[in-house]
Amino acid sequence: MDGVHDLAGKQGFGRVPHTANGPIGDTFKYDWEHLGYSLLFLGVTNGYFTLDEVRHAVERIEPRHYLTTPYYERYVIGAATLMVEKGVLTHDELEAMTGGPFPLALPATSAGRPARENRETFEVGDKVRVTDDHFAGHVRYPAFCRGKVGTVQHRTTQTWPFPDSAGHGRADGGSEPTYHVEFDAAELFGDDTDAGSVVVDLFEGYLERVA
Amino acid sequence: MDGVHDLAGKQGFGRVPHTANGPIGDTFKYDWEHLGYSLLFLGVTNGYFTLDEVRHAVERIEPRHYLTTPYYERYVIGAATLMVEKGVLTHDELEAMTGGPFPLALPATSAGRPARENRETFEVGDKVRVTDDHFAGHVRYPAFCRGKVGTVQHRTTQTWPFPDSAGHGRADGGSEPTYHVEFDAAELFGDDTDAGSVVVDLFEGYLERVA
Amino acid sequence: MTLAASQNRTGLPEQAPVEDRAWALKNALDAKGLIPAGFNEDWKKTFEEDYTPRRGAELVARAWTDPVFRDLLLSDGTAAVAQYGYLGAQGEYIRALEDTPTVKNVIVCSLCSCTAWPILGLPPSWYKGFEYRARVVREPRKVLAEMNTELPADVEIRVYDTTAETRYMVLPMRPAGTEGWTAEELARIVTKDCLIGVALPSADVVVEHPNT
Amino acid sequence: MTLAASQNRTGLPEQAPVEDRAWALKNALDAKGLIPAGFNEDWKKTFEEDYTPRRGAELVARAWTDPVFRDLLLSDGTAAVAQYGYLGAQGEYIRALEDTPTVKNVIVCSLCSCTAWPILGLPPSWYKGFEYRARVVREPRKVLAEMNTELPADVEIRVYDTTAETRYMVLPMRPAGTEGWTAEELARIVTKDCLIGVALPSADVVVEHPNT
Repeated sequence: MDGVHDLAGKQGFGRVPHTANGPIGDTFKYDWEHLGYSLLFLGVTNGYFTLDEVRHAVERIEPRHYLTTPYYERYVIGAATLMVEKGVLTHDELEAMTGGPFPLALPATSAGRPARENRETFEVGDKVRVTDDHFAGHVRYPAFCRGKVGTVQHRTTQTWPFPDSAGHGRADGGSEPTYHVEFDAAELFGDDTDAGSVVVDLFEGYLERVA
Repeated sequence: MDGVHDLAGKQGFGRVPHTANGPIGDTFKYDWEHLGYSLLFLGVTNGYFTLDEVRHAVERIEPRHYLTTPYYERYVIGAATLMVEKGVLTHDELEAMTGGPFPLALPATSAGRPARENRETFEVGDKVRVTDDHFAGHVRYPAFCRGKVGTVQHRTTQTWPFPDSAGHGRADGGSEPTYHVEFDAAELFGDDTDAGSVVVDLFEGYLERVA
Repeated sequence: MTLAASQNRTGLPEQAPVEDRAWALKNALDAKGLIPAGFNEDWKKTFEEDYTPRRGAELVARAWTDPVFRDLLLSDGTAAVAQYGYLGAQGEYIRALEDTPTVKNVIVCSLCSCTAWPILGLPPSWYKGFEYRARVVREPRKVLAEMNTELPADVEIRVYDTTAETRYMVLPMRPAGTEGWTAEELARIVTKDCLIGVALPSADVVVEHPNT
Repeated sequence: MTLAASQNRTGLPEQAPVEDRAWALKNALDAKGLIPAGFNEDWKKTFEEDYTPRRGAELVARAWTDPVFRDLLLSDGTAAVAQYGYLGAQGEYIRALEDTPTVKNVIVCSLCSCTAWPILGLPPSWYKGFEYRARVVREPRKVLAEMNTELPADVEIRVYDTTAETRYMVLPMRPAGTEGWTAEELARIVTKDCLIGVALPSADVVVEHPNT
């Protein structure tokens, strides 16, 4: 989905609030923060949902809600959304236990999709294009590389479930290697960039060969 | 600039809060709301800035601030930002008169640009491509049509200042007609759309001929 | 436990209430003698009283009943609107978009909120809202259906994104059941939403409020 | 006049305080007997105590002092990290990125916050922040300069966007002034920011806190 979470290349943000090697404090600032992670791992361990589904649930938080919600809180909302969607808890139970409103992410607007047919295997040095793909479900490529041409730098020796399927709890996505594809920054952002290149880690199903 | 204001095609938003022909109430809901418009016209009438600069100032409101600020308030912030940037008022004067903080839009990160050289004139029926353009300043095309091919439906009989110049208070932008360019929705969004076509009103400087 | 729509939010600046800020901006300019007498009040009156969709409705009704005017409205919207003296700020170059049995036109301004103010009135909140701006370009059929405007599958939707200085109005199809109506009667069923393109005129839907 | 970072905001839902919501989620699951004893506490301990950038620093120092290990780290990061037993959740497939006199590597996760947790520690707030995620892919030189890391103009910046399951670590260049140092001494100048790529190791900057 083309959601507001896909922030790369967006302009208008101010300075990064950090100085190199400046203090960052403890891992968790508040006592509840670890729950954002430990409860999503509970869901994965108990087999309620996949980590890809968690990513998708967080992306489905209403755009303004997403952008004004601190990081760990987004994962609490994502985990809660999936616990309710999977029937582990009801929203009423959750709000009763909270003693107040507990708004969840918005419902998915896509059922996901299976693995792409007719994928190709690429080698280091191959030129590849990211498919000119538009899909309302979960994907794991940033929009800035859609339709762009880059060069394969690395093919992983392991494979992982295809996110567009796994992110919707589907089992028909199979498993794919990913490719570290290097794009000239100019291919992505013309002359409005000071990067040399950007390397994106892309599932095989997102790529096609450039002759 | 690729700002969060460029919302078209973004997914994850909920229902439009309106039913066809449902009540919308009065033009202004609060007594101050007309100031969002009437004060920006004051700035234009008094020659402090152009309407394009107002648009750019509103786009420069920090992304989270922009997305959580009601409509007329964004124009109050935009007008105030320009009044300060142009030296009509100081930020201190404004906050003293307010009796509290009055955050403005973030500073521009671009000085704008002159009119594009080597523009062409197009006729109705011509195929045109929106330039694969990346620019940190004010532009007036939505990113969804960047690099896309469409057909000219209409060329305006009037011309207007080039926004990429006028939006930065520059006088070297000249004046151009605009073209109503029709894009097949599939050209823009693949099969993830239920539109037939989308027509965008594009300055000549954003277009190039497709052979 | 406190409850608020807005607590625990990050990235948002502290600011005084908007009414304090808005009036302070006006008063600071006033204190320097920069605002001509009545300037803001005149604009307010123009927005509230002059710029209304009743004007657009009048143009549509005329086009429905006068083929010569209809041709002019479609070929040179600006000239047609000028005949009525209805050109003005944010409505200086007009193009009317003709609905047909197979094409439905819908208007949006995805980048901000541009609208043909003088003939449609100022845009309503929902039109300026992020849901409409984000979604209608990509899934207009679904958006219109959610607003109770269901279009037949064989009607193609053409979305006009108002990204420059042209200002659009939709010329909808005259609905059944209005045979023999006068232009004045017809104008009463052309709503602001019909002029934007998200509603279809109906003999049964009559405008009650000047802003609709 | 009231002042708040958050007043007069639109589009945000009402919600109970986050600590109430977070604990309610845990307690509701607990009430159904769905949480094994110590499950959350064990993760918390892992995050706070086991996953630290001191591990990544140890790998870098070893690579600086052991050419064979360096080759392994660069050719098969996963195998190199496995030798230390440092693979783990969100760090199961590792690639080390070699800085050179003309290439500086920088890591980001623009879509969420993916990071090689077991060897870099959990990502800091700024890394997960929207400013970094939005900007570093497009203007890394400016972003690094704003963070006080100025790079020579002839050094090209290569940004790695962590969009799948590979987890990266930067192998920076060993700085001048560290000749003859032991691996233990070297590890003390490799900070979390060096491993992310936004800082350069320096003989003068020694780590004080286990999370940096």
